[in-house]
Amino acid sequence: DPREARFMARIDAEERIEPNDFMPEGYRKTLVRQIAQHAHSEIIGMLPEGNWITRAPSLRRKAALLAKVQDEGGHGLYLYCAAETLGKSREEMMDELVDGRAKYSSIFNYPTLTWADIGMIGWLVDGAAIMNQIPLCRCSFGPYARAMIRICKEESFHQRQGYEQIMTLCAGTPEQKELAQDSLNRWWWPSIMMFGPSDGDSVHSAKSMAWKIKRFTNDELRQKFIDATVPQAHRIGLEIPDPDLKFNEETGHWEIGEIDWEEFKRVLAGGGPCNADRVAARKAAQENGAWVRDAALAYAQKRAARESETLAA
Amino acid sequence: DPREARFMARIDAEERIEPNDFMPEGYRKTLVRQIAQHAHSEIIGMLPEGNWITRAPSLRRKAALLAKVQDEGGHGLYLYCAAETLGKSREEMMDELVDGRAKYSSIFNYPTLTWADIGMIGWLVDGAAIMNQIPLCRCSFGPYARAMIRICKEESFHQRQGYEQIMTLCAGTPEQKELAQDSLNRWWWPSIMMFGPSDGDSVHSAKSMAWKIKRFTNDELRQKFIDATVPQAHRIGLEIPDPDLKFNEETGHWEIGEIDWEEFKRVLAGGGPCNADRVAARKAAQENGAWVRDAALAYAQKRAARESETLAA
Amino acid sequence: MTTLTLTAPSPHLAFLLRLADDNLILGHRLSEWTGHAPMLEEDIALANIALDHIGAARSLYDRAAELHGEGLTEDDYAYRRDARGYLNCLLVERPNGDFAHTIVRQLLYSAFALPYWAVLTASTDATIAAIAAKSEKEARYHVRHSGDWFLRLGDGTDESRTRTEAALAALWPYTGELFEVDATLEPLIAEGVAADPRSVHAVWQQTIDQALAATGLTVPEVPFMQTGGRTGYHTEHLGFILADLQFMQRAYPGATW
Amino acid sequence: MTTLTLTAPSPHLAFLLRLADDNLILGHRLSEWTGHAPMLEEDIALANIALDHIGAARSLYDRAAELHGEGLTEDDYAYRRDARGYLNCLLVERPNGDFAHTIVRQLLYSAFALPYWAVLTASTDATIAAIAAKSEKEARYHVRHSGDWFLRLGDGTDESRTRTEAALAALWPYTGELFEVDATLEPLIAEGVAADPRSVHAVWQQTIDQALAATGLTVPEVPFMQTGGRTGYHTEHLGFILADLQFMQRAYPGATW
Repeated sequence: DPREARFMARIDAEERIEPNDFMPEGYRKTLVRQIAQHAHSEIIGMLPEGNWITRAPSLRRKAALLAKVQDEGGHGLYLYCAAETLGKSREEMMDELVDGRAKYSSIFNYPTLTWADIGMIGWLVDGAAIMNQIPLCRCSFGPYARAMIRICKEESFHQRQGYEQIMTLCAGTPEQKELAQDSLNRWWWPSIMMFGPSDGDSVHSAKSMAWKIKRFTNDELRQKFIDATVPQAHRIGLEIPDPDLKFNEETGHWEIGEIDWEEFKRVLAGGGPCNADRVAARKAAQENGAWVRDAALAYAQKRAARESETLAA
Repeated sequence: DPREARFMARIDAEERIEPNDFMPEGYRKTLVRQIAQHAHSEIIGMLPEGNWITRAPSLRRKAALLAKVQDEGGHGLYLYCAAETLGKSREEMMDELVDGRAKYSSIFNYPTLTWADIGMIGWLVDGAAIMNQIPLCRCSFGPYARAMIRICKEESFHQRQGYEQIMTLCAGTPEQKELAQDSLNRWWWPSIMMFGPSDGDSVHSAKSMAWKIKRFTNDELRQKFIDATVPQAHRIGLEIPDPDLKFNEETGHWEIGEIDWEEFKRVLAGGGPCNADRVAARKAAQENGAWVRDAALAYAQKRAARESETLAA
Repeated sequence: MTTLTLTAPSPHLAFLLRLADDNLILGHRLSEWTGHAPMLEEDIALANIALDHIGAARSLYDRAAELHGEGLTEDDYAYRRDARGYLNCLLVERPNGDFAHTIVRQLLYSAFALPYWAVLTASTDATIAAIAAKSEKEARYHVRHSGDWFLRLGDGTDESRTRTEAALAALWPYTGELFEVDATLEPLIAEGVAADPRSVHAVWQQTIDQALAATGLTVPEVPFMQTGGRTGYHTEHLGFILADLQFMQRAYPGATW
Repeated sequence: MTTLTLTAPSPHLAFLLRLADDNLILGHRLSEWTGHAPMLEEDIALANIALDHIGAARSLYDRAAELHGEGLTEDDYAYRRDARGYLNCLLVERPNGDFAHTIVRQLLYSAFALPYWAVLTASTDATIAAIAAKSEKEARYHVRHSGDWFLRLGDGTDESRTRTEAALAALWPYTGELFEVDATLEPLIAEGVAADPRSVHAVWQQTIDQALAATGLTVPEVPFMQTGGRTGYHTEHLGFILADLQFMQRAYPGATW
């Protein structure tokens, strides 16, 4: 197919593909799946953090958390829009999310049990997300790349804010320090797993790299994250919950112990602590909000009908 | 009507009227109304106290409060049964309660804003209720009188328990003492109003006295309550929120200031702080529980049908 | 660090707390929607409005702390007062209910707040005047947002209309309190620190009447208005709000977050 | 009086707290129904069962305090630990949901508790043995009550059956944890202080199978069991329970009620 060849030539030349351009069906499908998953992750990601909005320990932190969760809603919105340019409606994507067909980042299937988890999500989860997302700013698909530029800016603010919150805990009372360490113990490994399976086991990687949707392998990104994060933990006196962690002087990298891939698979397959609660919460929002969306639609239709009557008169 | 004459002769002779005995329609109606109102008051009364079950300040108090509210449910049950002996079904009474046709004691339209209100309800509200209810143990209608004997025993325990809770607050920290005084300030006048309008303005009183449903007038009972309660307040260092309160050495009674009958009428007419919330809570319980009652009925019918099949086989 | 009891706060302090508590509690209620709204746009919009309210509350608490002395901070007011010490009007603590309840509550409150902030821009307390100037702009958006939704719901489907009507009937009794003047407010109005809420009643009524007229709904018949919040006499809902709101500060007193 | 953190509690203490926390939290959940149940008889019955659970929790906390020394009381355990210090199984903290959820949760737990209390009557800790003897009798009623309702709901209307099935599916993943044995429990089982929960699994299964068989419902297919409560790794629901439960002790620390 000459069109495919031209498409690949454009990719190789680092040109951006736009919605109305020709693209192979596989490219479109891969992108829709990835962008929708990414959007879903933002939406589901509102829940564990939203869980502490009403209980934030100071007004300053409450406002910051609310603003952060709001930003996530905004990211979800851009991303759904980007996916819609590829011909899939938001409603369809939402349906797939609540009936369990669509995936989202497994990290959000862990519960926020203490206030420290809010800082920890900012520091680790947003930190890991950024590692994934910065290269996506150069993604070959235009709308996705542009959404990513805006998102990355905000995520990086969230990440710094999260680290600052954990720093505050570490500089606080012994109880606060304990909250921080306990939270790191619970979130460290799930964050490491956010980068997905090792390169050898990754299903979609090779194609995505060729299409310049992806720029780095899972393991490369994971290592970047570890190298950035371990020194941050040490700086504020936190211990990484990994007895095998060691610094390799030769490579200049931190090397971690064995990842529990069984846990990864279990959470991905629906067996995480919060999978059921997360989907149930979104489902309830969808169902309880149906009459509102219906009303908005009915009103818009009535209004349009009235306007055309006026024009006709 | 000779039957009415015989009925009145029995009343005058202090005989008990039983459900299958002849009784004038007015007597039946008065009793059904009064017993149903009384039952509704127990059921609605579960709500303001139930409001603090999950927040009681110690396990001992939590258990005591839960047991108390449970007792109130029990009282409601006896009373609905007593009313049913007069030919009105519980379902009908419940419907009248949730659609606003039936009345219940206005005192439960005030909110429980602090833990002290729980003790205050025990001390004042149950105290006032007992004043009303002790004479009802000698009510001319047998099932009501018998229900009252059991209820009075429990109410009197609740009243002592409530006073003891307030005593504990008064012997506690300055904040606790303040909670107690604040609560008394809010509940004193509503408790005084529990005895209903002054004798001159009371609609049903004369007939009820003749039928020996009532034994004392509203004002007589109110005075008994005041005389019992004022010294109890003083004993634990609480001030009655009535600048006109004074002891009359001649009569040996405590005399109170003007009762705000406008407030009484407003709350009775639905304008109290919690009327709408109380009825809404009961309505929600009725509606949300409908499928459960339907299931129980369907199961009972299936089971009966199976048994008769077995018998037939 | 225990519960903060303000015995006879000065009228100026009480006025600041009334305004601040209105904003904090309404912001708190709105924030409960985050992640659960009927559509993503509303997750964002309601969070946005919540942030405006919480922001106004913070500035007002700050001013209260400054006036109060004793080294208190905004968090002392929010996290250490029990329900009886909160001075918000009852309207803002009513539960979110369905989306219609939330929208109607917001319209009823914001239609009052917008003109009230406007007159407060002339407060002799320069800090209040400055907060009012900022909040007035925000309130304009709040009125537009809730007014637009009021129209959609009131003139949408049969169901949305029924729900909107029910919300109006349930919340209307809490509107009287917005315009009450008591002994706390009187001297402040005279001094020009506070504004007389009755002076904005006509504007409020006009906003509401216009919204109603556009949908064909009418002012519900409500024989009694509720009151009490301004003196700490609340509904039973506030206590549960505070149990969540204050948990961390209560469980870990004296810590900095 | 701040948050109580138990660093490495002894196995004996941890075991007492696990049992006590199960009972407190389940009692708390049941108590939420009071005044809101589907019929008056159930307001009374659920309050009754809640009282049994809270009573058992109090006796167990008492024993914990005795063992712990340091002058602690039952209330210190209930009111001063944060969520990470609570050791109840996840099943009991699941929300009440509809009545079917509450009944299924109760049946799943009580069908375990009944035989487990029975073997604990032989505990070498005489206080545990005494509590177990009393609680066993109570649990017999709990199994009967929830079993009867399970039958009515499972074999009642289409709606009640659907709801019962949904409740079973939602709660089944939390049953695995009831039978877990870990390093805390092992030495205590050896000493005879605790009993091995696995030893009552067959009886539990039989109770559930009988209940299911009577309704024609089946064990839901659940690929994964949940765990965590015994080491303080809870669901997000517990924190909200504690915010209410602990409000008064947190807001007025050190007071006697």
